[in-house]
Amino acid sequence: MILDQLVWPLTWVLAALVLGPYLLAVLDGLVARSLGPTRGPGIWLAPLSRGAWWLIQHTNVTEAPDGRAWRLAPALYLALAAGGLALVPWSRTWVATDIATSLVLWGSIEALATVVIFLQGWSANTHLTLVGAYRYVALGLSYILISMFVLIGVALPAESLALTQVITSQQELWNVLRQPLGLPLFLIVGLAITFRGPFNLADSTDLAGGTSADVSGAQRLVWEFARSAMLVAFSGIATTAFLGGWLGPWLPGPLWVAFKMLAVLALLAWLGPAFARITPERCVSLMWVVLLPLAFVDLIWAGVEALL
Amino acid sequence: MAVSWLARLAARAPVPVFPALGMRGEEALYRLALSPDIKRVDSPRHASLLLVAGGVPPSMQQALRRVHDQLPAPFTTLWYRSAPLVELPQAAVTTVDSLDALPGALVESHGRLLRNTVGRSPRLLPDAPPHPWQGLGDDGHGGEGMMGGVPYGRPMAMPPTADLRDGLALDILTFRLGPFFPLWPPGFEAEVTLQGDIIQQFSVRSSPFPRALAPVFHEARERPVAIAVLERARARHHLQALFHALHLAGLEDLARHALRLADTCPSGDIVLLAKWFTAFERRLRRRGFFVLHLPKCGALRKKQAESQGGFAARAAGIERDVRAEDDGYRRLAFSMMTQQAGDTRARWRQRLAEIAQSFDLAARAQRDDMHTAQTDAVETPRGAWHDTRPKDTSHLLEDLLPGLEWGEALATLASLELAALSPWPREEPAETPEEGAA
Amino acid sequence: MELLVLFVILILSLAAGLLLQWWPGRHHPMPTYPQRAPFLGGGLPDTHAWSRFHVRYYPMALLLIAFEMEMMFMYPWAVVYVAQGMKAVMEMGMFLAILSVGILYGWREGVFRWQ
Amino acid sequence: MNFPLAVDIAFILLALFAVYTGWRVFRTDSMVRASFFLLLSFIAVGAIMLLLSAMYLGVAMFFMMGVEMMVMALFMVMFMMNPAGLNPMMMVHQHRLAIGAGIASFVIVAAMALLARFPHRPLPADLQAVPSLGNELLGESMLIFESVGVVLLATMIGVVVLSSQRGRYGNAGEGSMPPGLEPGGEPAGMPAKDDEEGGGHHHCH
Repeated sequence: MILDQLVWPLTWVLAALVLGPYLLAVLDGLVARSLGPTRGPGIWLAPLSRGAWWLIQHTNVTEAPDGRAWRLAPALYLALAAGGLALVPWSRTWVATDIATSLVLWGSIEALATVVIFLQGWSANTHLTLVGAYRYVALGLSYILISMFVLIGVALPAESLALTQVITSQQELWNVLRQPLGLPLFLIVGLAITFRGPFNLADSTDLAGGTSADVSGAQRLVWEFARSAMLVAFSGIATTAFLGGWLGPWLPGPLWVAFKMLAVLALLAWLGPAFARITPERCVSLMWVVLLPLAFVDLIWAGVEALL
Repeated sequence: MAVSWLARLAARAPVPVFPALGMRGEEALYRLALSPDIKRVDSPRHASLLLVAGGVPPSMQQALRRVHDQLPAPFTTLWYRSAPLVELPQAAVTTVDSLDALPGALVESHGRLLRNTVGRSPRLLPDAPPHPWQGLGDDGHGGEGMMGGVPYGRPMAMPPTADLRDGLALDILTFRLGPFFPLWPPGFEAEVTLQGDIIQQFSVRSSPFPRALAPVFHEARERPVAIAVLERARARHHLQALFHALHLAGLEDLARHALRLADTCPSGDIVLLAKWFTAFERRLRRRGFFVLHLPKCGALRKKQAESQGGFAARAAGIERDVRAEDDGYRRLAFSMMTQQAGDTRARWRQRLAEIAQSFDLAARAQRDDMHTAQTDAVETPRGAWHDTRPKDTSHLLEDLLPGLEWGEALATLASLELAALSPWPREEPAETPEEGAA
Repeated sequence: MELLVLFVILILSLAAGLLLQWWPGRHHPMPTYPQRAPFLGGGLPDTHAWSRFHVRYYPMALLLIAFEMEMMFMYPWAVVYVAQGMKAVMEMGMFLAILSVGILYGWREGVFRWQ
Repeated sequence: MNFPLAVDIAFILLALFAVYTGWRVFRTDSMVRASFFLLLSFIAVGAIMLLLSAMYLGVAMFFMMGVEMMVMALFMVMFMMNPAGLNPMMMVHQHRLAIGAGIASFVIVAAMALLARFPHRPLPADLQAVPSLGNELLGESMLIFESVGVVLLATMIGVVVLSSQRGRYGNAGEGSMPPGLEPGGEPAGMPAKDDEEGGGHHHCH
């Protein structure tokens, strides 16, 4: 029983935690290649060689950092990503953490991610990282509401807050079609929680790397790894909430989940670098004034659809 | 054994290079940006190579030492057309004088650095905190009371008298940024006071290095030159500036694209270039460079715009362009374009429109082999060059940037060209020497 | 059991994250003070970066707290929505309308701009 | 939950962790650390709630406290002296009173927990906590629920009125200039006007 309920779920969640970010890095490499020439050691080896270099480089220390919080922040971000991955159902029975409120638990992971990203920038006690940290909080506090609305939208037809129920409610029609606004809005949340592309307010170029500006070596490795892992966890939740999770013909459920997650990751890897970084002020306005009302509309749509 | 295996793997990654640009170091930067083996980074913490490109004046050598010491071990240095700091050991120094050899030299240094331990750059500055603090104060922290003293070697931030925006007097952060801050013009150093992420005060401590133009602009002051060559050089200049703005906006692939266009400018087929540029501009718009990234602030006042001249003045609605008075251009039916707003976004709209106009003029001038008529003045990308070259105008920032958010301020800075013009032309690569030597 | 699995996963990944940071650098010497100074492109700061940081979006943060408090009611509501039918629609419609007024008001007063 | 012993151990550990982090809130010098220690304490309490099968309340605790402690940290840093604790300082005032009040309230609450007779009503095995909470919101507690909506609206408006410097007509300070020290002179107590208008940089928003 221990094997069944503890060791086996642990194995596959941790495997996804390791493999997922690697595949995302490969996808990022493919996108970069499609946008311009890249050389180096080839698509499959490039993430590993980058990681190896980070392991060799010494970790930086600043003058008077909050040392423990600074080292904890990347590890906590990784732990949050792992927690998110544990919620993803791979099939009706393959669920590491199948609790009645897993949908809300994912929401709280999003909220705590903001805290952790802030902590990373704050703890270094340097100027550029500090600005990056505060800037990210503006984004983190804005996208959380959109995420809540969109996820409540998928809970309506499921009549439950458990992600497994959300999937079974999509037997007839996936939520991506049933609630057409939901997935696009949720993808924006995904870019925001991992501060990629247009929402890269934390580690942006105008701050010479933002919260990472004074971070080097192994700490940077864990940070970037956690950032990718968080996107993998996000893609798992997006798959569950909108793409019908394990549902699909011919293939076994877990394979479907993996394919759909890869598709979401590929879409996000392509969307990320496609847009210019938004200014923080415009970002907050966009989130509250444009996207939040759209999330309202999505919820109303979902409500009407669920009653019909 | 395990370590060497790791090192061999790491040596295959793109080389992370932090460029510290001295005088006339930009060309090295542009070359790096286009090289697929190199990864240019904005923070020395992310680099294993310090590339010093161009001459560093003695007054900035201390700052260079500070940047040098901020690279985490292991790292080494490479000097492109620059004299290495004397205290560096020979093993940690590679000098390169040829642009074409630069990427290869960087890759080689990186590989050597990871393979063996010799050649690692040592620390140059003494290992001492900025102020003595240990053992001072009540708790040995270097502090006195809540806010006093120099805990951990630095004083604490203190509130100013008043806030510019909403009257809340919270702490300000004052620091000097530059001259090797990669998102600023090379050589530019300023004292910045931030409150939150809003700039409260901005004072220039050292102006950016003078910017060298293509030789054709200097020739145009002496004798009539082919309009096609002049306009190609102008477009190239603006495209290289666009590279910086796009890097700032996080659009790396478009930034490289702008550089590639710039490299094709001197000799490429002009009709094709114009077509590529139109497509490029459309992509810029579609990918949110204007709508998402460029702020609608940083507007120059009338007087400032006049003193700045060039595209910045035209973006502010001032119709002034030496080309309009030139008979050569008149025969090409040159028409001046202006924008009204005069802010950062308008400036980029203006510059992009001027690039397109340059391609158009160059295409027609090339067909009819037109030359400029007047030699007493030339419109450079930086502004009109009558009797004197356009001067450094970085002091404008002291008025322009306070009140702006950090990212908006940097975007505004990138939309302006403030450096003086260098009295010497840029050394051109081998493709176009015949116009220069004729 | 589910919670135990979640707990073990959290602990393991946290430990892995910490170990991966500590292990490669366990023999590295402490960096020198010049290296530890904040990166400012060769410039130096006057003070520590830690300060009473003027958060320019503070009204938005306060607005969010009020809003989020309301949102927490919506999760249980969502579960019984289909079962309760029109009653749930009406109630939540009212609730959301009240909230939208708050946001509209905040927007009109420029809360989402940098102060 | 079929490991009563394991649940008991987890409960004790989490309770100790909650108390320890709660104590650290007052022992640390950094406002950010204090906020996030409090967050950890709340997370431990939320985890205890999960152990007690209050699935929604526990998770909601993580969620709410995550956001709220973040905002609290922002404001603590904004308004406290020495926010990062670079100089050592004392986070508590009125020690004796605080210690007395702390001990007294702990004793009272502990006594209540130990001595009060809680009603013994075993829950039906098939009770689903979240739907019953939802039904409650749409049933008897509907009036409370709706009035909470109005109260929160009042909160939101109050927040905006009190904290937003800029109104819909521009800066709140505008139009309310104090009179000048001499007739026609500079308004008293106001900063020089040119940093308000210089360069037109305020027109961008």
